[in-house]
Amino acid sequence: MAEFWQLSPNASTYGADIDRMFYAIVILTGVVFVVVEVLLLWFLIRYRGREGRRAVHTHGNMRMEILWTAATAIIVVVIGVGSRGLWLEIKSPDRFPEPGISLDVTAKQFEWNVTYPGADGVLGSPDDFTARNRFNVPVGTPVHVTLRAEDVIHSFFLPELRFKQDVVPGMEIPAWFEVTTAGEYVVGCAELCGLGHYRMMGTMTALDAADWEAWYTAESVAAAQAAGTLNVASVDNEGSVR
Amino acid sequence: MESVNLTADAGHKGPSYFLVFIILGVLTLVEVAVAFIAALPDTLLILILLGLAVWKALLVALYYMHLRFEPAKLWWMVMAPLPLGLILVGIVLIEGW
Amino acid sequence: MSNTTAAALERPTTGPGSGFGVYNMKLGMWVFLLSEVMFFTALIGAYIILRFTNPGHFAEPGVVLNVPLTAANTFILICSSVTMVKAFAEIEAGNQRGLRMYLAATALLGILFLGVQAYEYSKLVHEGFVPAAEFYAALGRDGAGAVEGGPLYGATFYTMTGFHGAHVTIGVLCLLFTTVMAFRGRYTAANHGGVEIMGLYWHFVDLVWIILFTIVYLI
Amino acid sequence: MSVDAQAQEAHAGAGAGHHEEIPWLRRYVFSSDHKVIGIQFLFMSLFFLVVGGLLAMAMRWQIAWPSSQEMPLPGGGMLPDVMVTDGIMLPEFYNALVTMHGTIMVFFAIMPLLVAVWANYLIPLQIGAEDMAFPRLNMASFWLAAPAGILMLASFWVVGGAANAGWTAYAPLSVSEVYSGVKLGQQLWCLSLIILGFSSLMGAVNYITTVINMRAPGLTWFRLPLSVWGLTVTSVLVLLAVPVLAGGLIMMFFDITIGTSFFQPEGGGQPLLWQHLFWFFGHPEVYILILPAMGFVSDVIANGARKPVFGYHAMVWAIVAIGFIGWVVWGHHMFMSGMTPVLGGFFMVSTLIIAVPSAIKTFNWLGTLWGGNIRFHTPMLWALGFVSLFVIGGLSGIFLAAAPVDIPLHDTYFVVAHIHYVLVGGSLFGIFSAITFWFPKMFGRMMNEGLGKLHFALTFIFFNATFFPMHMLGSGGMMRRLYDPTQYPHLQPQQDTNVFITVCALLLFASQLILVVNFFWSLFRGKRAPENPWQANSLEWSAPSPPPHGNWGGRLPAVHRGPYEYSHPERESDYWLQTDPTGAAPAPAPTTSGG
Ligand code: HEA
Ligand code: HEA
Ligand code: CUA
Ligand SMILES: [Cu+2]
Repeated sequence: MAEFWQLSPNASTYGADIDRMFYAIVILTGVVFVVVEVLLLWFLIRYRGREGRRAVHTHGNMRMEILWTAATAIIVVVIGVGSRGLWLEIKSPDRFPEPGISLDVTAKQFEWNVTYPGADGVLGSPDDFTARNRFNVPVGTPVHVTLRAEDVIHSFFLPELRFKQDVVPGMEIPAWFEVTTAGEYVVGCAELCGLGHYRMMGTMTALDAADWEAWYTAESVAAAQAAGTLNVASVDNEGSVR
Repeated sequence: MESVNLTADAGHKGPSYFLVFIILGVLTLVEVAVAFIAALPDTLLILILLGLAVWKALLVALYYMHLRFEPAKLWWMVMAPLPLGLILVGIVLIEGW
Repeated sequence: MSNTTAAALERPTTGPGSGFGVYNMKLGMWVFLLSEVMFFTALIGAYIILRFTNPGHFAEPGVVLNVPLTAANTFILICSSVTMVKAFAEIEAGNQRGLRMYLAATALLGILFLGVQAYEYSKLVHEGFVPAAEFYAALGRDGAGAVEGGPLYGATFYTMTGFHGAHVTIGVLCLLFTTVMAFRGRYTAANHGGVEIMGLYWHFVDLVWIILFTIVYLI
Repeated sequence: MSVDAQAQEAHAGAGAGHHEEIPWLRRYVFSSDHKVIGIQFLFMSLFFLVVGGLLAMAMRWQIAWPSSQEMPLPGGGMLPDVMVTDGIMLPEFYNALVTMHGTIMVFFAIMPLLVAVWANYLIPLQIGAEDMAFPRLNMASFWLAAPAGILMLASFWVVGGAANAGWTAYAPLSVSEVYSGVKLGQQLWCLSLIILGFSSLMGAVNYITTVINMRAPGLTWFRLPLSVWGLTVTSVLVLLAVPVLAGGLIMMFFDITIGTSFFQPEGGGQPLLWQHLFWFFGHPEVYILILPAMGFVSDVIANGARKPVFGYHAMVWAIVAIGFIGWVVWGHHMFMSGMTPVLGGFFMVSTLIIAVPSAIKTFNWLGTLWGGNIRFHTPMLWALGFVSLFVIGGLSGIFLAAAPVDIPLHDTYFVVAHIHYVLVGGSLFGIFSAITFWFPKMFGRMMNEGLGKLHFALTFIFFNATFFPMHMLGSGGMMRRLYDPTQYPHLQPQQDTNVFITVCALLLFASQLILVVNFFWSLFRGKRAPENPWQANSLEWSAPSPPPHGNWGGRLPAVHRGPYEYSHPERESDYWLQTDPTGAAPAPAPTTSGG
């Protein structure tokens, strides 16, 4: 229980903003919480019943009531205004940053399939290649994902990246994240999707630029060879397929 | 249990039941005619048809269900859920856009 | 409590603490109808949304559904509404014969409406207009079959009109009961709450149909 | 007056003076007396509370010791192989447990415990009516609820087992046997809830009509106890929300049964449509589950503090406001669902606004305590527990309402913590407060105070020990509905917390035995209760304990003032019955405005 009201270490760009918002709310609600509980306890002790005492007969106090209503309203507006912009920045497709790479993520009972555009940089072409449950992404550049489901609703959940998005059959949902630190991250499924929901697990490895380049080139070449679309010239000239 | 004089609204003003009936019938004809004959843009057509339907529904509620002659409190109570329906359909429609 | 005088249970009908000035049964019926509004909102709302997002599943008005027939049926229901309200007006004036006649007419018109709807359903099913793709094969309608539209069309159509039909059926049963009661002389000029709440329900069912007719058949 | 109205009056009046004439069956089983129906609902829903609790214990066992041979589920051997094989619980059975725990607790335990029990029992007594407006409809309401419950329980034993798609039954998992392995179970789930919905609707129609039309002479709207206000607004929510769920359930039933595709993408349907319909009902539903409790707690706190409720009018308007705003916030359950982000922004703001009327309630409770002369009887303890815990649950709701913060928290144990703080710490504590407060009126006997306080103390401690750590699990990334958390590497370090929670949950459940003992012992052996044991003001305390059939002996009580005139300076005694014709001129504020 070491992590008292604490999120796991963050590894994405907007994750830091989310965490800041989280702790801001921890503080705001923490203050409200302490005020309420302390007043409660204090009144209980101070006004505990005793023989011969009489309660104050009052029906209320308009001034006080307006005060605490207004105070709550202000806190709430602060939280609302603070969150709204961040929310749209994260989720609204027209505000997504330019992608470094775009991936397809397809969920099905009970696995995650991640498709890379391959040598031609275009998804949906024969030289695409797919990784199941274990996949890599680059650090330091926005990764766009298009989420699809083949059967039921799943939810693509990367706790350390503060990323979560339901994956709904019949819909294509765009989303993005940018990893800040190289390392291995858990991929979970956060929506009940059947008996294997609890083991619909994956691992995402974020590679820094050099490792990523090496890995991605190798995989793309292999995939292109398999698909028979390899254009040797392009590899030789640029030293990279991308 | 309070006794309410049911005959109170017997002599109410307004169109007779028969007149309302005629209007309803005519409006139905107009609806069908508008839907098939008029070459109107889709949105306008839908709006007109919905308007006619609401008109008919209001006639039934106000005269046949006597809402016009009921106490104001009842009237308000009956209107209460209508915004809810609009909210539900409206928001989900925005979503499907 | 049987030895109580009525006065002891009397509540004020006006002024502070009084109710809405509407007797219990009638108020209760109105309250119930509000929940019915929400029920049909859910069904109609689902239809609007599904149609909006899947236009390909639906057909232009008149292509699949028989509009003239249904317009006639709508007219039948409107007639039943006027007979119903006439029944109420007759008993308000204390006219037992009028009450009985109009109630019976209303019930008959209701049955007629159901008959036409049953006929419409059976024709549509024969043409292959069914609520689920599962039935297509059985009806010899695979893929691009006889009727236009996809399974959502049938599903929403039968759900909405079917639940309306169920309401009419219940209404007809209650009407028959009310008619029997009328023949037994249960209602008087001063005492006819039963007829009034029957009317409220019946008109409501009519009202729902008016909306459904426009939204399902004409748009 | 209409014939029906007369018939009813005759019915309500019949036989009150001579009980013996009502045959046993009509008196205790097919009774149309609102008090008997309330008590029938009480026993039914307490039974389901125990069932729901047992399901929770089985779940907790699995979470703490997942599929463990050393710690097999106690009694698991008695269950058929499709649930527990060789002492190991199957994942699909775990999912069924979660689903049925949520469903049973929400629909068959808490909802009837709050609404059906107390609306039936209290409304006529607190508004000074001889019975409900429609006593027979009331009876039908109970006799629909009971079979609905049986149907729901029966679904455990059908082919494929009980529904296992969560209490939210997200399509297409719920509508597809291929994906969930369940067909009949889900159909029964739909049917059972549709039937229960009918029962709730009948109740709601009845309660609303009764409150509007059958208040005793002099009882204006603003002289009503807050319990009645809470129950009335709740009834309106039931009336307008339940039919929407019913519509959704019917479509779901068709999808499962005849292969329509309302919610199935293969046929053009929309999974999100179900979520919209469910949550359009679902969020008002959660306020259905708290507003009555807020009412009871207000009554009890005023009584315990011997003070008028602070800001009575504001309290009333806050209830109305919560009930009203509750209709436009449902999308906060769908922030991650793929719904348009713009709508997410709208729902976030509307959700946060609900904190304002909630603040009014919370601070007015504190204001009521201020300057009081507080008596710590058991109902008062539960009410105070309610205030302190509801605040925690409400504040954790603020985290979830802030959409960006909901990203890491959605569908984790943070949400589980939130719902149990509001539903157990809130609703259930409110229910316990109501049970201990009105038990003497219901059964004519006092409950044991010592046992009551012990029960409160243990429940309070173990409740917090069970559910508070769930916040940390959730912010640490532990998903909901997880059969075996140890599968995930990032959750393994948290497993000790899970074991701790389970132990506390078991102790929490065990503590409830005290209530069972106290309840049944007091039922038969408790001290005889006087008419007004808590020296309270509202109308029910002017009737005998327990009140006779017809409640008022054929004469409606006349009401002279509001229900909270405690410690009035011009009076010697510190309470003042609403029916008491003696004394000073009508007290100020709450009684002046008419209704
Ligand atoms: C009794 C039931 C109940 C109640 C009363 C509430 C009350 C609230 N709930 Fe909760 N909620 C549930 C039951 C309830 N909820 C359930 C069952 C679920 C999960 C469903 C599922 O998925 O299975 C859920 C889920 C849920 C979610 C979705 C989480 C997710 O799935 O990601 C959200 C998000 O916004 C939310 C928010 C709120 C808010 C803002 C309130 C507010 O009404 C709270 C207001 C109260 C306060 C704020 C405290 C008192 C106020 C003060 C002391 C004043 C000062 C306060 C401030 C300045 C902030 N709830
Ligand atoms: C509505 C009320 C309610 C109540 C009271 C409870 C009570 C409890 N709940 Fe639950 N819970 C939900 C509603 C409720 N819950 C919902 C809606 C969900 C979501 C479901 C879903 O995801 O689909 C959920 C989910 C849920 C989970 C998450 C499961 C998962 O996601 O995998 C867990 C895990 O620990 C849990 C545990 C518990 C525990 C330990 C209790 C304990 O408090 C239980 C203790 C037992 C009792 C309090 C009853 C004792 C009996 C009496 C007191 C009666 C006395 C009798 C007489 C006098 C005759 N619940
Ligand atoms: Cu996929 Cu849960
Ligand atoms: Cu909610």
